[in-house]
Amino acid sequence: MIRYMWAIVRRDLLLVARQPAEMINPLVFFLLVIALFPLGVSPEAALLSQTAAGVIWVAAMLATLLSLELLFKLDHDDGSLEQLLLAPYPSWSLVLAKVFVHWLVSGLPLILISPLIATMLFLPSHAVPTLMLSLLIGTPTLSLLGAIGAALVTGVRGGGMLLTLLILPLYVPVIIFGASSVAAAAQGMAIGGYMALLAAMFVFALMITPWSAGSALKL
Amino acid sequence: MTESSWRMPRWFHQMGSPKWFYGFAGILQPWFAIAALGLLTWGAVWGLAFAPADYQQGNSFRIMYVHVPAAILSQSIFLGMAVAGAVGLVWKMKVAFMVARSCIAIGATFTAIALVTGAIWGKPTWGAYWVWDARLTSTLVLFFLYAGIMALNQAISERHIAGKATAILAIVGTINIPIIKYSVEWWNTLHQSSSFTLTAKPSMPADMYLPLLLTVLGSYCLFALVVLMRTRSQIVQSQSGASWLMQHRDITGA
Amino acid sequence: MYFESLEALLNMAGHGPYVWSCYGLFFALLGINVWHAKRQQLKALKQVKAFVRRNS
Amino acid sequence: MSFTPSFDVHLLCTSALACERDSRVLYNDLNFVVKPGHLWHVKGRNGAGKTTLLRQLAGLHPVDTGEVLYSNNSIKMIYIGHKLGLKEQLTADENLCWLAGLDGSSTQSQRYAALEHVGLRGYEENPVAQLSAGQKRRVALARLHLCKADVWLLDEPFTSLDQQGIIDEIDWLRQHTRAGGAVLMTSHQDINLPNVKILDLGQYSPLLGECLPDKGSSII
Repeated sequence: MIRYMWAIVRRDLLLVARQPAEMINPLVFFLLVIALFPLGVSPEAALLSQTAAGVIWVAAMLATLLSLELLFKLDHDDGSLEQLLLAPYPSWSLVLAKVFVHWLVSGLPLILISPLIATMLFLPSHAVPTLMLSLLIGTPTLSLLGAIGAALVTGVRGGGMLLTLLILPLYVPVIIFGASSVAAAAQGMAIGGYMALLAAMFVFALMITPWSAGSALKL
Repeated sequence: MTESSWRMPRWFHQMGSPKWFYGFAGILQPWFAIAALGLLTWGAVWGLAFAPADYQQGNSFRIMYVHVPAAILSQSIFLGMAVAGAVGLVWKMKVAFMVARSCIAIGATFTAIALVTGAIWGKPTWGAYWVWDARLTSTLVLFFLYAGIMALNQAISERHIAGKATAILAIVGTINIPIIKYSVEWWNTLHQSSSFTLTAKPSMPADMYLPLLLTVLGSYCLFALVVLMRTRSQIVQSQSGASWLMQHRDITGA
Repeated sequence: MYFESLEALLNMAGHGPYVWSCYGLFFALLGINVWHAKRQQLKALKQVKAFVRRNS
Repeated sequence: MSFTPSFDVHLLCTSALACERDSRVLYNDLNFVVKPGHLWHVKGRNGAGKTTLLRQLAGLHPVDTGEVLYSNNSIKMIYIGHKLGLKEQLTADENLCWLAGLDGSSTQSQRYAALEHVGLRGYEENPVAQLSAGQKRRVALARLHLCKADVWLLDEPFTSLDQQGIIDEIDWLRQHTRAGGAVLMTSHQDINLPNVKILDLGQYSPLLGECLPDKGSSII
């Protein structure tokens, strides 16, 4: 089974290498949303630093959502999803492999670029490690929960909007704890509890996603 | 899910037979209709005209008799939908999927009622229609969950697949609801905006809570009525051509 | 009766509009649901009846 | 071949298999046995459920009524459907590599040999997007030679192949069944092989108005 998952991971990474836009687009989108925010609200440092945590988290969530739509859709359209499902391994291993690549391609770059974003939004520098840590625990959760929606809308026309509707409500807890942890760190408060909750949600998503997305793919 | 050899009582499998369900639901339907109409009218009249006013909120608290049932039902229907969906997935029971799908519209309606009446109630109580109160916020999220399921159902044209998709989403949603509620409540205490919750009452005289009991029970009956009606029409649609249905008196008109 | 007059019942010491609109909404939306379910039922039965007529 | 050709056992069989789509029964009470050496040609008009039958046998379409029984769990099948399952951005060789890698492994020389077998020598490193429709079909069919399987499930395998391609493919079918493999395929074209068996889905489509027995009532 490990070899099966590895075959999927390797194939998807090869595809990203052939088409790097898949990786760059969500990143550019993330930057754009961040850049538009001060233009729409105000460039004042005091206001921005106060709202930075929430803005970064919401933008990260939107960027993840944007790329989730194609998670299974491309494979479904060219028939390779059928071939993946035909292999004699449980469908949850397929889901895990796909989600891992998705996070590697869309989540990880966001984390790496987040210090830059934090500076642009005047987030206090002592909160930056917390921001990165919360994103590190939180973005895999976003990818996992999103995979459920992506699997459900795979064969459906116009799935993008639908995916957003299905998944955003499930993202509420992650957003709340993710953004609050950064805000707390900015105020110099302890963040241990937040990280524990985020980690708990990650474990929880890891438990429900493989089953539900796997069975949704087989509909 | 593939192995469904668990032993279940006979009635359980009977429920799964469209023919049996159709007949049984047909018997229950008028009783639920009468009960719903009676209980809701009784409760509403009592609550509107006879129950004493609240010493703190005055007459606006009468909104409770429609807001609280709607709020309770919005959550129980979601749970019911998930249970029906799980039964459908485990025992491959088509009727269970139909029941799950029948829950969507009525559940979304109750959620919308809870939201709007909550907002209207907020105006005389908090002085604003919308406050980011924990309960209102989590009800809003619940409404979004319903909206998602509804949209997904409309997007999938094949009935079988739509039923299973509804089931999976309802189960995932139900597991998530407590987490969402907890996180929203926690978030609310962090950004304390209102310390005064609408319906938290330490003790109520019988005159005040009995109407509430009536409207809650009436709402459950109405929910049951609508689900039975919708499930029956789905059975008719899926079984069109089955000999039992062709000979049924609903069709022959006898 | 808690209220002394019909006017008092309608007005509810100024809270009337809020209370009555909530009750109105409650019954209207639920009524629509029942009505729609009934219509769906009749429509399904009508389709099957047409099917029976076609094939008999 | 990965199996020993013994002609008295079945590879898979169906028992009272049925398929329903949007409350319309496509076929009902379908019973047939696939033994080594069989070549089943599934026939039926458009919309008779030919594709769905192959998908049910492959395990891609849920079986709600009836059963598909496999002789054992290790029976290997290859399903090639309307959608070929090839990634346009990857080369022919890379596509075969990941497809074979899902359940086993392959060396480059094996893949090159398979591609040569289907007449694509020299196209190994071309992205599939650059190939013609017939060549893409050939890349997909190369899997039949690369991954040894007991049962081939082929949905319209002659689509967009040229005259020679069809002749070649019929020859592969012959060799595969002679070696003890089995083939189930749909095609609107007749196959001129002596061992072809016809499965006409039209015979299994129910009378008008017939309904599937429901799970719930059948258990009692």
